[in-house]
Amino acid sequence: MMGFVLRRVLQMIPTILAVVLIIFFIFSVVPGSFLTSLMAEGRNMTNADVLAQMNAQFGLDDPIPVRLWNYVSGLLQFDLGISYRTREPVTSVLGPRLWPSVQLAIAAMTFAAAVGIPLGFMAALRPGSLFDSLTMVTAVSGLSVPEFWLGLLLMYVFALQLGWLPSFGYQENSLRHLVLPAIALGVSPMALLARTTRAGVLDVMNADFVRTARAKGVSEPRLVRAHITRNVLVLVLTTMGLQIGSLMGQAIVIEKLFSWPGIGSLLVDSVSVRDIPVVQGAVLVIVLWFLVINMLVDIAYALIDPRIKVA
Amino acid sequence: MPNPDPLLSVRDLRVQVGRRGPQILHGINLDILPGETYGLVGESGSGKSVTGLSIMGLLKRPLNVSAGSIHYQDQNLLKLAPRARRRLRGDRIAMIFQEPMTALNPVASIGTQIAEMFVIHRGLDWPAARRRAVEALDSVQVPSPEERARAYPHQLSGGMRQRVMIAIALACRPDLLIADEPTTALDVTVQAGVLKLIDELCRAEGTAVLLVSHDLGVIANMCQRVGVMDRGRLIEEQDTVALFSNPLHPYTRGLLAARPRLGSRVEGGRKRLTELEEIVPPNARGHDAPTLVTPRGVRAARAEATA
Amino acid sequence: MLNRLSLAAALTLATALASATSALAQADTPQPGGKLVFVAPYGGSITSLDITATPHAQDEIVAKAMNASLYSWNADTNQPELELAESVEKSADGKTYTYKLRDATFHNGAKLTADDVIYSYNRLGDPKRALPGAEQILRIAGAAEYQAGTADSISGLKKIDDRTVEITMTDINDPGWQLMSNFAPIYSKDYPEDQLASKPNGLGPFKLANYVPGAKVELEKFDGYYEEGKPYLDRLDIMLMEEAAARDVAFRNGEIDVNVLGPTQYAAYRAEPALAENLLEVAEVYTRNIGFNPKVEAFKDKRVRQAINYAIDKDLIVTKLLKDKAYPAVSWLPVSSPAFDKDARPYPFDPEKAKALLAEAGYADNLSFSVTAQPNESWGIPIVEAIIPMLARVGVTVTTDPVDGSVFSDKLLADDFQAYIWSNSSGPDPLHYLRCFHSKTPQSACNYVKFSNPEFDALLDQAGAEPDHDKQTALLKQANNMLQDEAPVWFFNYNKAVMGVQPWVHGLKPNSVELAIQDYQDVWIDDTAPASRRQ
Amino acid sequence: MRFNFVFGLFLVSVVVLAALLAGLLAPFHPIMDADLMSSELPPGAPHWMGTDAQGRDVLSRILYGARVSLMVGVVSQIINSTIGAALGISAGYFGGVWDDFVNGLTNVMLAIPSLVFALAIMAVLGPGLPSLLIALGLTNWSWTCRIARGSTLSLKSQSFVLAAKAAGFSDWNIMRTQILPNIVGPLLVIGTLGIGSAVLAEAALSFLGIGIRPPTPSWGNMLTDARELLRTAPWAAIFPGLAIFVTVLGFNLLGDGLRDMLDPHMRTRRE
Repeated sequence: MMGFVLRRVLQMIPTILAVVLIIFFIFSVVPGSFLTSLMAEGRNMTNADVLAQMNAQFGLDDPIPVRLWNYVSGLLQFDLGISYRTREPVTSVLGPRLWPSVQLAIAAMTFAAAVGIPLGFMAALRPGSLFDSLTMVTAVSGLSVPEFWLGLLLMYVFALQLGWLPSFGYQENSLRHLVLPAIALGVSPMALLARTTRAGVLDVMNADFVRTARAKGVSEPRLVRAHITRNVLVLVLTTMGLQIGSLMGQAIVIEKLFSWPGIGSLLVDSVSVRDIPVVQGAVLVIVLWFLVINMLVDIAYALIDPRIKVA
Repeated sequence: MPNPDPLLSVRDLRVQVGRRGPQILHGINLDILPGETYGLVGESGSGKSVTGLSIMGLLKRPLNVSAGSIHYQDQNLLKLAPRARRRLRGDRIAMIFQEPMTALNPVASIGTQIAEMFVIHRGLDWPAARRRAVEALDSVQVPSPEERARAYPHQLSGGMRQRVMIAIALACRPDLLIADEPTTALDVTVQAGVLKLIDELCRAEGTAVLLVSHDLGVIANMCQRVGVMDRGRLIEEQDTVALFSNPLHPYTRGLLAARPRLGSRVEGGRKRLTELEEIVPPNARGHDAPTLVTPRGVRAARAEATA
Repeated sequence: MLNRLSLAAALTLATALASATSALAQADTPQPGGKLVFVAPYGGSITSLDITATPHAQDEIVAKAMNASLYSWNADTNQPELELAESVEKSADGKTYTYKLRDATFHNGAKLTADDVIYSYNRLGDPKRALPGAEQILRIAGAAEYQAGTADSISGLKKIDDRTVEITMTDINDPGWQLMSNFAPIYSKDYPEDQLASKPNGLGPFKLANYVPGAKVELEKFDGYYEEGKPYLDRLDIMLMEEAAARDVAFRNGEIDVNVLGPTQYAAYRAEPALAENLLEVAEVYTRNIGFNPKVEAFKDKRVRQAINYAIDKDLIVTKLLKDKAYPAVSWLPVSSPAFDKDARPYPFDPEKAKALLAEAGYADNLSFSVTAQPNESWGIPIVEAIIPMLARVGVTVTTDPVDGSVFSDKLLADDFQAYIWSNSSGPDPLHYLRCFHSKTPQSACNYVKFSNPEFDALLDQAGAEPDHDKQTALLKQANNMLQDEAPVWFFNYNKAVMGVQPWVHGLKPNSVELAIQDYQDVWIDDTAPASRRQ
Repeated sequence: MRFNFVFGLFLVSVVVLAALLAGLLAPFHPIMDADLMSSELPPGAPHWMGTDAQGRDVLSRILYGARVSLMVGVVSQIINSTIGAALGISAGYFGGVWDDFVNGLTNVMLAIPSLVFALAIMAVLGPGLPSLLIALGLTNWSWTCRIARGSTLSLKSQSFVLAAKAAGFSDWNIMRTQILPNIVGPLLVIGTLGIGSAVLAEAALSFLGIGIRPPTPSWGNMLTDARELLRTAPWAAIFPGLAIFVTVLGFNLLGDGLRDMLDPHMRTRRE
């Protein structure tokens, strides 16, 4: 197992390096700079001398290869640089954003799994029924709604009309604040999971070993519980892994809408003020999250499916 | 009817696709006596497997039994509550299938899958059931059964898996075993062993066997009586010896004539008898010599058939 | 005529509202205790807890609670006034000021001394630190030399004794205009600089309790605050909420106590009696405008610039699109400016005249230009969308060039634009903000339209050297009117800032510099506040 | 489940017709017929879906917006499919270093969420239709590539390909005439589903302020601009929202239906 993890971690390095390069080059040709973003409000007249000093301080007037070299060599020592905007190390800018993001991703996935998997299951157990059709139409619909639109509607209904939940924000140790953004973010993976689960269950239900189990006299509940679930889980796990892995990046819009202090909203804010070190750092976190989750999924595979070995 | 007291008696069994669809079985009548081995033979699509599945109550939608009765002892299986019928399944009437590669749950250990039988039908707790599972593995002549009980299906060969299937099917000493093409998917070299095992175990326990096969050689070796099916009808039923020596129905005659022989080209009815590519030794019968088929002969026959 | 009426009405309304609100604030005696949930609406995060590291209004909203500057802005009198000093003496030449500092304490317990003032201003001006707030102290004598690296410190700052400091300016204008800036707060000289961003230490009424980056800043009452009996509140939470639709829900839901409103919400709140009662409105000192780059040949012609001013029905845009959350602009200086000419009339909507002027200038139907714009609803893309059909009717083709903030300024600084729409500070100090049109002001500073007119320059220079306040104001008024006639920009509107306030909140002021920046020490909540605010 | 295909096709046809016939059907000009005096009018004659804050006819803007949305969806998906198929087929066919490279690149593309990537590209190119096409077209090909590669690998060793090789066909010819036609089905399915996601991505990027250049009507912009009107002029927000929903739903159903038709395994599964 350790060997597997080590190998996977080593395999991540070229991917990460490629991501760093891609983002670096994109943002080295991006128009606008941190300095020009400072005056975008039109409130302050900016003194040219002050601008020049800031330019020099951030190394913005170095040539691109020098900046790249500085960045990569810093990265090798786990130094992500200094944020132009806050003038703090990027790690301490990213740090506080990590947990809210992880929380939101996990909550959204929990919602998606808790609703999507049972729905998919129930639909598959009565294929062709009204329930099945309704579930699948709902699922396709869930994949077809713009998410900020959905978030806004949730806000209006559950926060304003019904007053059940707070409409925005992040509170340490509060699950109530998590509910609406998690649902808004979770609807599309939920729909995907419902579909995958349904297809998976139908697939497994047709498998020979299910017929064997029936021939053994296994009861339907036990059949679903002991024979189908685990086999479906193997199929569903891939979808779940990919979804939760990309949720951190997909959360941008929802984080903005719900004023959620995650990596996604940090990324958008940093892009708009051209705080490149933070943009780099945030993308790196999002990518790492994806890679690590996928590694964990592979490990989980091995635990669930004896056919797969990770050693 | 040769015996007044059959173990299982099927009357006018009709199976249909959906409610209005075509009929698959057109009124099958069939009796299986306690302890006997009854062979059901026919081409693929003739309805032999459907007959077996109907008895088990494992027809898959949209197939359904539209008429008839299946009596096991005194009860009509078709009128039984699902729960009661499930209790019989595996316990009194068991079944093994053609595909040992896929018939076992890939993510559960062999031991667990056998032990499950004791848990659901005998009410044993899991540790006890697992011990019984090891014994069952031993009885189907799986070497080092304790180790194998912990293994997963993908770690076993096809023949081993079919032995595991047999262990599962016979775990509760059923009265009837329905064996649907139990050796078709197996390597020829292990077919004999598996058939021999079924035969020995069932004879020892007095279990009746409904052997479904397209392989006349297997039928000839294993069964006392044979029924021939064609397009959803049971067209002939005779003692094995009688059938092979004096087939009554023209279809049966064609079937027997179509047997490929060593060195000869397959002729007549080839188009429909595609599955028949093995050799029935003339007058072969009895249980001590399950088959005389040699691997080389089969390969030759196969080569011919595909040529 | 219509324009004049609506302007007059707007003015009356603003005054009435301002007085109504202050009357409301005095209606009851302030009660101590409780929590206010304020909102910072200009972004999903703040830049830093150290205000000297940032130039953004969003950060100012938070910093105002924690810091104090030498001067502060009096929202009632519309003048800078002394804050950290008890008294000041001005020298005969009007350039040197001697401040007697008040007895004030930093959050860490240190006492305010003259050294802190000198340290803070030197730190701001330090070229090695490159702080955006440096701009605020550039009028102190010697600051320019220090910036340029030819001096070790700012020579115009002198300690007399622990509580007395002397500041020399380069000109005779009131130093309060700059030194009141929230971006130039007084920090403690002994406080470690690397902690300013995480554990700020100021002189303000509230100290930091908890900061969740990207979500909120929680503050608590600072017991050692120098004003007796203040602040009234025990706690102050500032939510960082950018999305207006989300703020609306949160405000209606009682989750936040104030909501800075955009035009849409303003109209909606006015239509609901319960909400309409509690709106705080003020004419802010921002001028929204479309600047014409003389790089475009046509824009060199004054007639073309005037024609555009005639061709756009700005009253209609202000009423319909901005829902009256703005005052149609006359010239550059806003209505609340002391140099605003109350007799001046805005360009009337007169498409015929516009056509005539364009034809005269040779651009009857062959003028087209693109407007570089940010997405802002009050001074961005939507406004350009609205003028497109209006200008099409006089034969002018307009396209949009949508950009985000940093590209916007980048294009302006690089002179890479044909026209831009923007909202610029135009007050409170009229001289300072009219200087943006002085030919010596570089394009990169704020003369984005490269305006150059010797007469205008002369007027401004004269005003800058005029020690008499009234005379100076008269000169500035003249300059402002000249600017209107020259029309270097399309004068669109002056912002009306509006804040929805929960009925239990008192003591908020109509701050014309920036409504969202409040003197938190004067704010209090009454008994009708929900339990979550009163625990 | 043929219903999926038929209903999906119906919805998509409606949208395509709306886009094609926008010039005939739209009662008003989507940009120039803006009268602030008649802003935020509720639905009714002559504005059947009401007017927006600028006084423009919502119906006309939705009809013209269909052009933009379809253009964004279809063109970006064509770019994606082309890149994905070219890389996937060549990687599967040639194998070796090229395959490793393509695989690595695909992994990188999968690891950066496409919205993040699109955001970065839009930041460089600025808002506007061409940038949007590029941003969405360059960031969503990894699945196409994976599937093309997998199919090519299994097709490569099949007799007809080997025969073509033996007959001396060039690699390019074999990929074009032997492999591509055999994987067009799955690519079509992914492409169709991808059109739906691209339409949604346009809305998301508009929300973040980097979509189509106003005043060109696009559903994402309409929805974003009207989100604050949800209370006072809901029609300005609801109709574009519905337009997006119906279109994406149509393409999703069409994609599902196509998959069911092209993949007999899936069809029996859904009996």
